[in-house]
Amino acid sequence: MKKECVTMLLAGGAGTRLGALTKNLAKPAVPFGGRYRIIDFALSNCLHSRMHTVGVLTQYSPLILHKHIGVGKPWDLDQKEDGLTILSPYTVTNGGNWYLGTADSITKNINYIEQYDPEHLIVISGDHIYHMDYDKLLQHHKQKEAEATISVLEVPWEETSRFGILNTTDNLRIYDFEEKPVNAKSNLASMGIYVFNWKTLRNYLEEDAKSSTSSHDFGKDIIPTMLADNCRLFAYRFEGYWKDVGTIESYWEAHMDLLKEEQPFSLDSDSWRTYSHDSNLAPQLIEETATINRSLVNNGCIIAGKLDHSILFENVEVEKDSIINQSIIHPGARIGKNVELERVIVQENVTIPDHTKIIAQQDEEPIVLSHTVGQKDADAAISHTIQ
Amino acid sequence: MKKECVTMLLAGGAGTRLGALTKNLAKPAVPFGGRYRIIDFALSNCLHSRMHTVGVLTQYSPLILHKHIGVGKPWDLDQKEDGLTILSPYTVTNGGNWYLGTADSITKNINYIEQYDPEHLIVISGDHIYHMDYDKLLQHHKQKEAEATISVLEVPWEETSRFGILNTTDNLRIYDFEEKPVNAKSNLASMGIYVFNWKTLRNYLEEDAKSSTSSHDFGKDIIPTMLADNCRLFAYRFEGYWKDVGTIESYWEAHMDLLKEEQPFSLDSDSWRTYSHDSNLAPQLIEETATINRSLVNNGCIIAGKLDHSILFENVEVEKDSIINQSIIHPGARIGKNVELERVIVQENVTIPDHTKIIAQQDEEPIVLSHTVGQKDADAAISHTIQ
Amino acid sequence: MHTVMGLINLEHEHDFSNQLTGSRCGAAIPFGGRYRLIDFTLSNMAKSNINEVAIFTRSKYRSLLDHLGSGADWDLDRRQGGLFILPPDWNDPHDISQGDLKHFHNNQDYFERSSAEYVLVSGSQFITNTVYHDFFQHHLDTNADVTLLTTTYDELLPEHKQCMKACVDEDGTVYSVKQDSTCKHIFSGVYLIRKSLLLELVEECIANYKNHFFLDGVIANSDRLNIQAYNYQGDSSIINSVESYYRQNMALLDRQSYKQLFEKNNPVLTKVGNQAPTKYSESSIVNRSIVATGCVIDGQVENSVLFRGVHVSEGAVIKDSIIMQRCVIEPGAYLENVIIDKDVTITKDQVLKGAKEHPFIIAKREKV
Amino acid sequence: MHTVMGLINLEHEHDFSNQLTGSRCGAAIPFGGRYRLIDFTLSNMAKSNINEVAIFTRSKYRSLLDHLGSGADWDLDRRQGGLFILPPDWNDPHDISQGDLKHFHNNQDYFERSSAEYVLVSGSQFITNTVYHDFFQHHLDTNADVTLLTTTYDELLPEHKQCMKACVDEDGTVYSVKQDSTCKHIFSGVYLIRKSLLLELVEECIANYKNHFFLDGVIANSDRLNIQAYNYQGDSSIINSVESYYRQNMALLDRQSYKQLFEKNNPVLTKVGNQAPTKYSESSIVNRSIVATGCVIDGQVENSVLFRGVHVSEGAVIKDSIIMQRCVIEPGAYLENVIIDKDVTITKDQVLKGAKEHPFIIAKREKV
Repeated sequence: MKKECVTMLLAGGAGTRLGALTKNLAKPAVPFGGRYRIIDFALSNCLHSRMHTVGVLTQYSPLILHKHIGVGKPWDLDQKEDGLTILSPYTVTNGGNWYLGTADSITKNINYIEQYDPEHLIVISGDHIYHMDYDKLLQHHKQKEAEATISVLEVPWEETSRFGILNTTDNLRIYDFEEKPVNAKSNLASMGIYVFNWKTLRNYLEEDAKSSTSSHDFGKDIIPTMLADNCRLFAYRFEGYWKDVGTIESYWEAHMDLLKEEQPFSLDSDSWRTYSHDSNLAPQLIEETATINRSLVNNGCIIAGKLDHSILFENVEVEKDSIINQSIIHPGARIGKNVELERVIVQENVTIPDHTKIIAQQDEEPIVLSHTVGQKDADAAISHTIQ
Repeated sequence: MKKECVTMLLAGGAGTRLGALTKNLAKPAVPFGGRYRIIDFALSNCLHSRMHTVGVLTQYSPLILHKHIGVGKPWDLDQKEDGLTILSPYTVTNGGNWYLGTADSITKNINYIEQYDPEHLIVISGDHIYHMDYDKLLQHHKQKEAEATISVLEVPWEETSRFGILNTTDNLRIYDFEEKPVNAKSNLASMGIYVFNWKTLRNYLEEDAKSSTSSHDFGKDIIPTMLADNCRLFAYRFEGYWKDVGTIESYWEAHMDLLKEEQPFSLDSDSWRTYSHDSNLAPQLIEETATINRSLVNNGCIIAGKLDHSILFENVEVEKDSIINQSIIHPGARIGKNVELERVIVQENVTIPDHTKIIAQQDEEPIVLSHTVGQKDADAAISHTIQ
Repeated sequence: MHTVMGLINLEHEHDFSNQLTGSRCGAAIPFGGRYRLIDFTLSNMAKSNINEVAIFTRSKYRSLLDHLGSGADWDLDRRQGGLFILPPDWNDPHDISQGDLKHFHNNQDYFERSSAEYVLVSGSQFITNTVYHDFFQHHLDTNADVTLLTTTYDELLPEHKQCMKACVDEDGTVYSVKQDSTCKHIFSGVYLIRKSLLLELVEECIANYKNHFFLDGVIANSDRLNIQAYNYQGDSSIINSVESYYRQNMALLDRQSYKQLFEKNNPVLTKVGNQAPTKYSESSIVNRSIVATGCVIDGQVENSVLFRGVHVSEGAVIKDSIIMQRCVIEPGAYLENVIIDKDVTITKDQVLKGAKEHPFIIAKREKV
Repeated sequence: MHTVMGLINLEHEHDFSNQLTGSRCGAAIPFGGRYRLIDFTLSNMAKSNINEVAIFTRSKYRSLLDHLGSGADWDLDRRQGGLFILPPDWNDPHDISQGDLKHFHNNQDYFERSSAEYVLVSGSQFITNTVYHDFFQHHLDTNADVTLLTTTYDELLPEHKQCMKACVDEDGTVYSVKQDSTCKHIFSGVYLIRKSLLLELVEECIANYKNHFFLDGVIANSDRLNIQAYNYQGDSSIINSVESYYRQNMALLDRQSYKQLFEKNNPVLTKVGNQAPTKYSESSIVNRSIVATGCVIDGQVENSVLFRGVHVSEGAVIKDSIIMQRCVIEPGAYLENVIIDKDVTITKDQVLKGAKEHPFIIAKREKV
């Protein structure tokens, strides 16, 4: 059945800079915002943008990710005619092939795309926190009669050297692309979100696949080649919150953003709700001894201690006389009595025993606790603290 | 969430002996019986046996297979808490791994299984045509207090050399297993359907994974090792129709079985319905000039010619003065005027032009037509005929 | 079209008043071998990307509930939007509304919850296979308040008499709707209106004790509303009587009509049955017929429509008839010009014969 | 349990008769911060692998339809089986049945279509979190025709008075059911019966102009049926009045009771809302309360139950109260011993105070 537009969601990244958070977990499956996983934002954007034909490309440690996505129910993608398809690597008669780069993962799924005979292909990544209407991007692409459109964001000039920077005419036509430039001529950074005319892209992918020197990447290979060929490449200016939570520090910061008085990003917008899996846990129970200041708390939590500028995912228990400060507690964690945590990320199902004190200093990276902390670990961790 | 039993459906086989039928298609996705694909029988068995937690292991050319299975709706497997999970090969921190053998594909998905903490694991294959209540097999396994149970079928003595043959005591305890024996001592053949105590199997899988000489196969490695260790292995006698449609000849035969007066296997049992994807095509239109003898015809067909002992999948058109005899016509095929086909399998969307005559002799393998037949091909094909 | 919500309003629809509608409303009558009348409208909506559809129904809606289920077969089982069958369960003690306004009043939350800007209203008796994109565009292009989907037929058939006719001036503006055969534009029952305007007119109607939203709220205001007609050119038919029902079933036996209604790239969606392919034996003789899956044919079938799971025994003859789901026709039975409802058994050697213009109807579950 | 089908029969269930049930039946009353009463029974059935459940309902079922939808949130949106809400749309002219027999008579096809051997019947007012496997096994072990699920309470509360009591002899056989406080076994409304026996007794009841299946069909035949009691030991409560409703909500504020009803490995299933985590600001003071997701808390909350999306403004105080979905409590408001239904706004500085034994109820969508 023909579709005007197919969306490919890149969710195969290992996210190595997230360290312990992605040890056995694909980056898109990392918990975020008290009840979500990172990929929920991209999938919810698809729902709100009415992009109903979505291929999700997975490769690295996909078990939790697949289980979370399931049949796509939370995002109305469990439909018969289109809906969500998980595209993992597979073998063909002449052997098997892993996905080598972002472009390669699309090339290996040309058959999937061709069955919908689309005009346009949207490529997005499952790694970012943002609300975006992809349909507006698509309309912009069509209006400009572009062959490819790249969504861009204005970044502070001092940060341009961290991004792929696009130079455009006033008309937003791209004439130059610089990967991490030292002296940027523009502050428009690529968000890694593209629309392509499918037939055009298909040719470039097939050419790129033949090249032995290519890294088969959109930013490094496909876009530069298209530019060199003088293709009609346009930028689309996205305005709003967009965060790549690629490091422990930025992951922690993005959470603190959620707690600010003037929220740069809101989870509880009625018009742009973020959908996720729901575990059917009971509402949270706040006990007699609890104190809660500027925090987010999810279902199934039982709170008897003190929370301050913290985010608690579902099914967390905090016993009395404990203080959780500027911390992020993943689902199922148990915080004993008289515990003190500051700038700490506690991973899923970790237990913190009574009387533990773990504090990361303000100039340090937040501490990630991945295993149940025994007294020995707690002592070791204390070397990080200001005590 | 804990489940008593998890089912693993092996659907990664390339089915090379089916030639053109599996050129770009996993064997479980090959069309069967006028409206099904081979895997529908195993999936419908799961539904009727109330096996709701099913991992489907895919590897070879899975696009059509994945699309067909979709979210598992036809088999009530699109549930939140358990349901169907497609398990393709994936990468981990130290690189990627394809599935090497039947046992290896389970080993690589131990994490998937462990999340349900099951007592029992059922292993079935998506390659066979049969109706079976796996729950009865499971009950038998529990009643025998077995560590592993193998479903067996009585085969004619002269065919025992084609199968894995089990020798059992009167109590059905297995004391010997012979792969394709020349002088079989029993005619109980393994159907490749197993129940294991999961904890026991897990140990054997982990041991087997360490072996560099093992082919990581249930029949060749795991079962013999368990036997050698004197594990409690039992046979479960299955009675009923069971067909491995592994060759063009057996594929064709199994279809002819469906047309017999005394059907050995019925597709239209109300108590054991086979579920499949439905394309929402209109009921078939039988035209003025049609003659139909002992045939199966599906939705969306328009018949103006003559059908005799043939099976037509959906959306096939047969123009007038054509004769289709002992043939199988896959979805979307177009048969022109004055065509004569005998013992022919026409693949999906193939067009047979007017006045074509293709006949496979009774002692020949049925002819598979994979591409639209031009006059040249038709002439070539005629060399097969009795003309 | 994602800014459009659907409404299938069965309140003022003519009941066929015969055995076929004894326990089901007209919208639920089986048609064409595997469908029910409502499938055509519902499919057209679903395929036009209308993701939320409400159905106003007053009575005999049980078989509709059964047939439509969660809406999954139309891809309408959604968290956002979805299918809402709204039976009359009303408990507002201050409710003074009448007629179909009662539905609008008591289901106001359905309209308010949706973010759609427009409402596409339809009945169930206009049978065609289309998408509404052009219709919607016409509404936008003409800046209309309300657009009626109309059509014209070369030949005026009895079923067209009871249809409303739209009186249209040269530029396509509708100035009235009448029972007037001089007006060529037959109103299909399908119209498009802005949601806010609909809610406004509903309130006005209720305050003035009106009882028919379309006539009292829309047409009666044709002086102040811009009502446009969109003349639909596709193949269509109207089924609002046994006679038209029988004739339109028979019309499908023509390959051209069949292909037009059941366009393969644009199938009509219906409840999935999971029946096996139909089995023909040596003794079967079948000509010029539509046959659904799950049938077993050992007898003779000619110029007829067979629904799913019908069993025609050897020696039985069926001519010019419509046989619904799971009927069993025993050996030697002879049927001509009959309509047999679901689960009927026609016993051995029974002979039933109706007239083409007045087919003989057997109600469901009977044994004759 | 795959040989058991579920039936939630709301026909003879006491209505609370107050503002909470103005437009909804008792089964649909919101409870415990995110549930409705019917969720407990329905979850227990779903978790016992009962894949087909019917609900007999006569009126005010609209909010049930809304809440349950296709049953997907209970994994009951199935091709085989599924959830069937059966409103009274009956068109059989020969129907002479009365009371809840009317439901049984008109929905006979629901029972006939199923391949299940047993029917588990329940109301909606027995609140517990369990699976029925032991109960089912007890039925098989005692070779019973009918098994009633009964329970005993240490303290007899007002809500237990209107419950039926089962009179049981030493070996567990029920010889009658009465309003008799000397019988300790309180009947939960849950019972198990073979389907064929149920249909037989239904037919008998109808032929004898009876109107209450359980009393006239089952209990009246205790001389010839083997009726057993299964005494359920788990934590449970009965909610059939405003007073018991209020008290049982408050009981959940105790950590032990909370953990027992909302056992984490065995969650109670309900409609999924997709709300963000609840946000507490610096000015929030919250103690001993249950708070659902999507709330924004800037004020003080004590000994209370807050449903999803409630907004408590700075300076507002809520004590010993139940505040339902999407209510807005404006600054300076003071609430004590009140039950506030959905979508209510309590305006600035408003003071409302009820009594513990008689809470003040505000009906939905009001602005006070």
